[in-house]
Amino acid sequence: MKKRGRGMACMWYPIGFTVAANPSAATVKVNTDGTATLLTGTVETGQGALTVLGQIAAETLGLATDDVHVVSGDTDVTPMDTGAIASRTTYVTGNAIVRAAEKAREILFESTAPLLNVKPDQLEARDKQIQVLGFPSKSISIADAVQHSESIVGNPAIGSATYNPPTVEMDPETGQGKPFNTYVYATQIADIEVDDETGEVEILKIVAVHDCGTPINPMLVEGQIQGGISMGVGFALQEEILFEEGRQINPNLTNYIMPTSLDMPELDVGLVDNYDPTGPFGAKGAGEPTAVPTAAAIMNAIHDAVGVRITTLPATAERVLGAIMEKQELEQAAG
Amino acid sequence: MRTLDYIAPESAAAAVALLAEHGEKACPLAGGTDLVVDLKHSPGNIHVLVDVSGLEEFRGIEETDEGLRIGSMVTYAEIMENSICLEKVPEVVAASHTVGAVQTRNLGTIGGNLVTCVPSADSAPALMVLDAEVTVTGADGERRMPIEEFFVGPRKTILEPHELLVDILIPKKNLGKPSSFYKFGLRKGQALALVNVAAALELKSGKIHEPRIALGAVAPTPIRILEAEALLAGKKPSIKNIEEAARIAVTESKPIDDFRASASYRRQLIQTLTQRVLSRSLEIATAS
Amino acid sequence: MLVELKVNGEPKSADVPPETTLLKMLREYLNLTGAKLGCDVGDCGTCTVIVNGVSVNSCLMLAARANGHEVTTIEGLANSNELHPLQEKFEEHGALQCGFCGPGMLISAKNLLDKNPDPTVFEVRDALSGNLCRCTGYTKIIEAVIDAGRVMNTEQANS
Amino acid sequence: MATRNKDIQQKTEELITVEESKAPAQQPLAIPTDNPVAYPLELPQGEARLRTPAVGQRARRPDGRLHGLGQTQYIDDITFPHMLHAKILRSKYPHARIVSIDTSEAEKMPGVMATLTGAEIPENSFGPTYQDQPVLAYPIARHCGDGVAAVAATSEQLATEALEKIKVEYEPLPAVFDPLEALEKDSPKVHGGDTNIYTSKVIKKGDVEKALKESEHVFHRQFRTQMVEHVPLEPHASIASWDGNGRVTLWTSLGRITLGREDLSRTLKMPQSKIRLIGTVVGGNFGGKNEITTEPVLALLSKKSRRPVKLVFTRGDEFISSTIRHPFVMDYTTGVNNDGKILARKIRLVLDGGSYCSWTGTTIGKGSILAPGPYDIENVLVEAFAVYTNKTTTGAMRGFGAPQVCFAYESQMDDIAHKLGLDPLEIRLRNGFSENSLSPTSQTLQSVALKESLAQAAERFGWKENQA
Repeated sequence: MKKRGRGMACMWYPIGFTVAANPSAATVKVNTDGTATLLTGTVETGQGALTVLGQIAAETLGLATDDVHVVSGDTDVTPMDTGAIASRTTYVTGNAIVRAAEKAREILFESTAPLLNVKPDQLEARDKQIQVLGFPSKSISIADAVQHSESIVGNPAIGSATYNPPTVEMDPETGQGKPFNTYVYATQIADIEVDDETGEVEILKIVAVHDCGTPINPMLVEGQIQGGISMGVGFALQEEILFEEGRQINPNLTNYIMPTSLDMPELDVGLVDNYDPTGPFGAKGAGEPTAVPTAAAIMNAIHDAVGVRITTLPATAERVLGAIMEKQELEQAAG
Repeated sequence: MRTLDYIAPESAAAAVALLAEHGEKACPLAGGTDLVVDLKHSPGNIHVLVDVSGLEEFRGIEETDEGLRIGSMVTYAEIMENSICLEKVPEVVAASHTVGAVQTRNLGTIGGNLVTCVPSADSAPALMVLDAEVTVTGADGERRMPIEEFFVGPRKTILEPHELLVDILIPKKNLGKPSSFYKFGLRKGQALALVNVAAALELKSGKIHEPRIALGAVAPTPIRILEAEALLAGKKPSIKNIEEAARIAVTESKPIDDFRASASYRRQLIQTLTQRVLSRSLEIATAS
Repeated sequence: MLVELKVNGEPKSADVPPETTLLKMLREYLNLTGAKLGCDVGDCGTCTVIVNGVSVNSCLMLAARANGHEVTTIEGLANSNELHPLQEKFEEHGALQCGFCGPGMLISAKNLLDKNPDPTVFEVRDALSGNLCRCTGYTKIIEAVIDAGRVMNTEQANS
Repeated sequence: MATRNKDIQQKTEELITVEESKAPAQQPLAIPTDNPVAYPLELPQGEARLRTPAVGQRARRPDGRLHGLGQTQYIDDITFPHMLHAKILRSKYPHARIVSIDTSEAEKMPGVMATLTGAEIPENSFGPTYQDQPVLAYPIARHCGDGVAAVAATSEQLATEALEKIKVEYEPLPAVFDPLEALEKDSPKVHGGDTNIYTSKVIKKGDVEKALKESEHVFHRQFRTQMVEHVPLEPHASIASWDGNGRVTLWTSLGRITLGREDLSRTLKMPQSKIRLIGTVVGGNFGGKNEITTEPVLALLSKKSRRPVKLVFTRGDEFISSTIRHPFVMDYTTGVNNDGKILARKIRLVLDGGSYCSWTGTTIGKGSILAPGPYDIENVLVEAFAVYTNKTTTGAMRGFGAPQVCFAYESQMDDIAHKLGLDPLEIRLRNGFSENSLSPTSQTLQSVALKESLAQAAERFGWKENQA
């Protein structure tokens, strides 16, 4: 018979390396037509990082996403970056980009302030214009500003900067310290059915609500969450590399069972409204944490459905049925 | 992949002649979804592929006076889309649907699946409970036999190296016979069967008539559970009977113990799923 | 042996060893690298192409078997003026992340919509179950396929 | 111009003919003779990319268009004239001393252009924390995924056949596979010495033993997790090519090229200025492509053969020789009061580190710090150990230990709620972090949104409405 169950799990997750330095550098160049080029040493590994980094550069310069071209992944061309790891790209590389773009922007402020008869700190870059704070009708287009700065003033709008999250060494005896600069939080809830005669678990739905600070691009954050959950589902129910005397016995996609489209449930994804003042425009990160609470939520739902606690992953149908039968035997023994 | 010769003969007779000529070195190629994988990864002495997938003699689905004939080179996708199959042998369609994924079903053929003869061949149990027969052609002419006799051992059929499977015939009296198929795999998409189970039966005056139970992936070949069928035949359906039949299915099976599942778990599945397909077949029989 | 195909509407041929798979022929002899090699045994679906109207894993099909057939690869979905509705919708939904499963996924989706332009979510899941994706959880892919089906229906109704 | 191109093409073809006569098994070189692919050039990519402010927009990713057109170039889509294909022979045993390697038979095969063994690598070690991993194992192989020798040949098939001709004499050594057995005193030692523990971590706050004694309920359970593979759809791939200035360029699926260049500089003993890494679009990473794998091997094979050399992992290589997720054995003891308030959590983690350290440092760090869960707990003790075993190397994978400990701490939270008759949501809200909570390392936490995520998830799910 099929038994319905629901389970929740929450989690916290840090951004960047544990104490260790993990800097990023960035260079932003604003072109004379008001477009810009961003150089980053990170690599696009599918998350949409380059799109997000372009959005961060654009935002700092008051440009639209499409105005910024992102150049990445060439050690001859692009600056140092610790890389696409540890959910650090939006936060660490993003912070470096904000700082680099601010330097380029500062050049524009300084060059154009005299034209607008204000001081540089009275200016902002917005809607593709350099404009006076509180008086936006007094403005100059970014294209004109760059043109002026480069051709008249002789100061091209280029900025380079680095960022490394500040941490505090952990005490070797007690581990006390500040290993990360910031963390994200999340909750996932699973709605499942367990067939109590075969042990098969069917996931009907997973609700996932994640905090990533400001979502720079909500569509891409959703994609990270949905993908992370599929990894969590595999971790929970199916996936395991098996060994015999140190040799893998299922090193192929026939026998290493990862979720197909038929194995994934409906997903309902939400984002918490949050802002981290230490991140670029309040952003933190979204890559890894999405895969963290899924298995726990599913195990709690199994417990809710059939009253057994799975203590070893993955919760294959065989393992779940074994636990159900063990429980029945204990109950019978207890009379 | 090793060096191969590829020949696409014009007729079944030409294919048989080629196979006879090359002997053990030759192998017929159907959908290739299993064979090409084997050729890539395992050493062997096959060097000539005789492509029989396009041969007219092995194609087509049609209802004849004898029953429903399915050509051996009919793909799973073709079975799933065929209106006669959908109406007359829905559980063969259901079993076809559980094979691999769309791409596999578009290439893979029902005959190829039977000839490869892995214990977990998904279509076999669904065909066996309908008393399907197979026709074989070879250098010595044609012969026909019940499908059970076709399977000899794991990856071994009755076929001589020069022989080919022509078609599968489901007898007329069993078209539309209440039946049920269930495949249990480790996931929903592209699953390999831990257990395949099928049942078919009729109700006559409230008693079970001509019950059939077949299982796949639980023994060296797909098997019928004759003792359980005998137990049910002529009996009124009851939970007790069904449970007993399933118990016999467990005893008659010889499931393996491997990394996919333990033998004892497979036995539990056999018990549960045999009961389920029998109950489901009874429901259909009662409703019709 | 000489294998002649009609690929994306154009006649193509190559002299290939008989053991050459269709995937190898497309990638190495015809320079069509859209279809990918992900597992080489028909599990992952990154090599999916359409042969004579049905989708197949081109890593499991010998090129010789496709001789004389029509083959559609990912390179044949768009034309010089517009994207296929699936390509448009995959892009709009951000359906692909690393993109490696994309060519196969889009071909499987096309194979579905060509036969069933108004699929249910389950039908889409079933149609894509031979295409593994590790990035997306399939969610946005499924949304994009259903959305593209709608566009194709509207286009058909308007034409 | 057209004539010039034609000349070049003809010359290239002549070269190929020469090569083919030497090496009959070579693949015909792909020379584009036509442009069969049609696609639009100037279609816009949607309004969201054009709007300001840029942040918060559901902007389309420009690579999405190329993915959909099949135009994204992954490593395996790139070819160069005269490019060779490499394959790597892997250890026959999970733990063995390599007595000798004889590549001479392989080298005699027509079309085999270079071979390589560990002894030929200038600095045969790498790793992000400890440089304990050889590029090619020599003289000890520590798991079956260890490369032992490599071959570059004119085709993949030929390279694979050449591997079979390499004779390796092994002296099998005792091996250990279970992390708890590896902790035992008399277990075989994967890297010699007197212990398999290669890194450990302690997080200590308050007085756990005292608080556990004072708790009204104490819960204990052991949890275990399994080895998991990243399964990027694109297997690891690289191409290496040298130019006449002695510079080597690597096209690589590596997700961190700056540090990758440092690793290459170290293993090849070459200045970084002579090394260029180009990271193409990576077809899935998830942590598994954050470490060099075959790049130094390809650089050296390319140097020896003076040709570009490509290597794409088979799916099998991907499983056995790339890194995978650490299995954890986790003992959780938690003391709570009748009202569900957690007073103390004592945790012991044993990480199955596989054969080499790789990213275990980060995994044990994050795993330990996160292990108590996102809860206000005054008394915490986490002791974590990573041990070597003769299995696949465990490294970075999405979450660095967090999915493992979350499975344990959240399972136990529900055990506690169940026993005390509390709603799972309620016990989490009662103990969960708030703004300015102190973490297990006594860090003041900011921008904490745990309870907001709990509340919103419960609402979306209908948690309260659907009480059983």
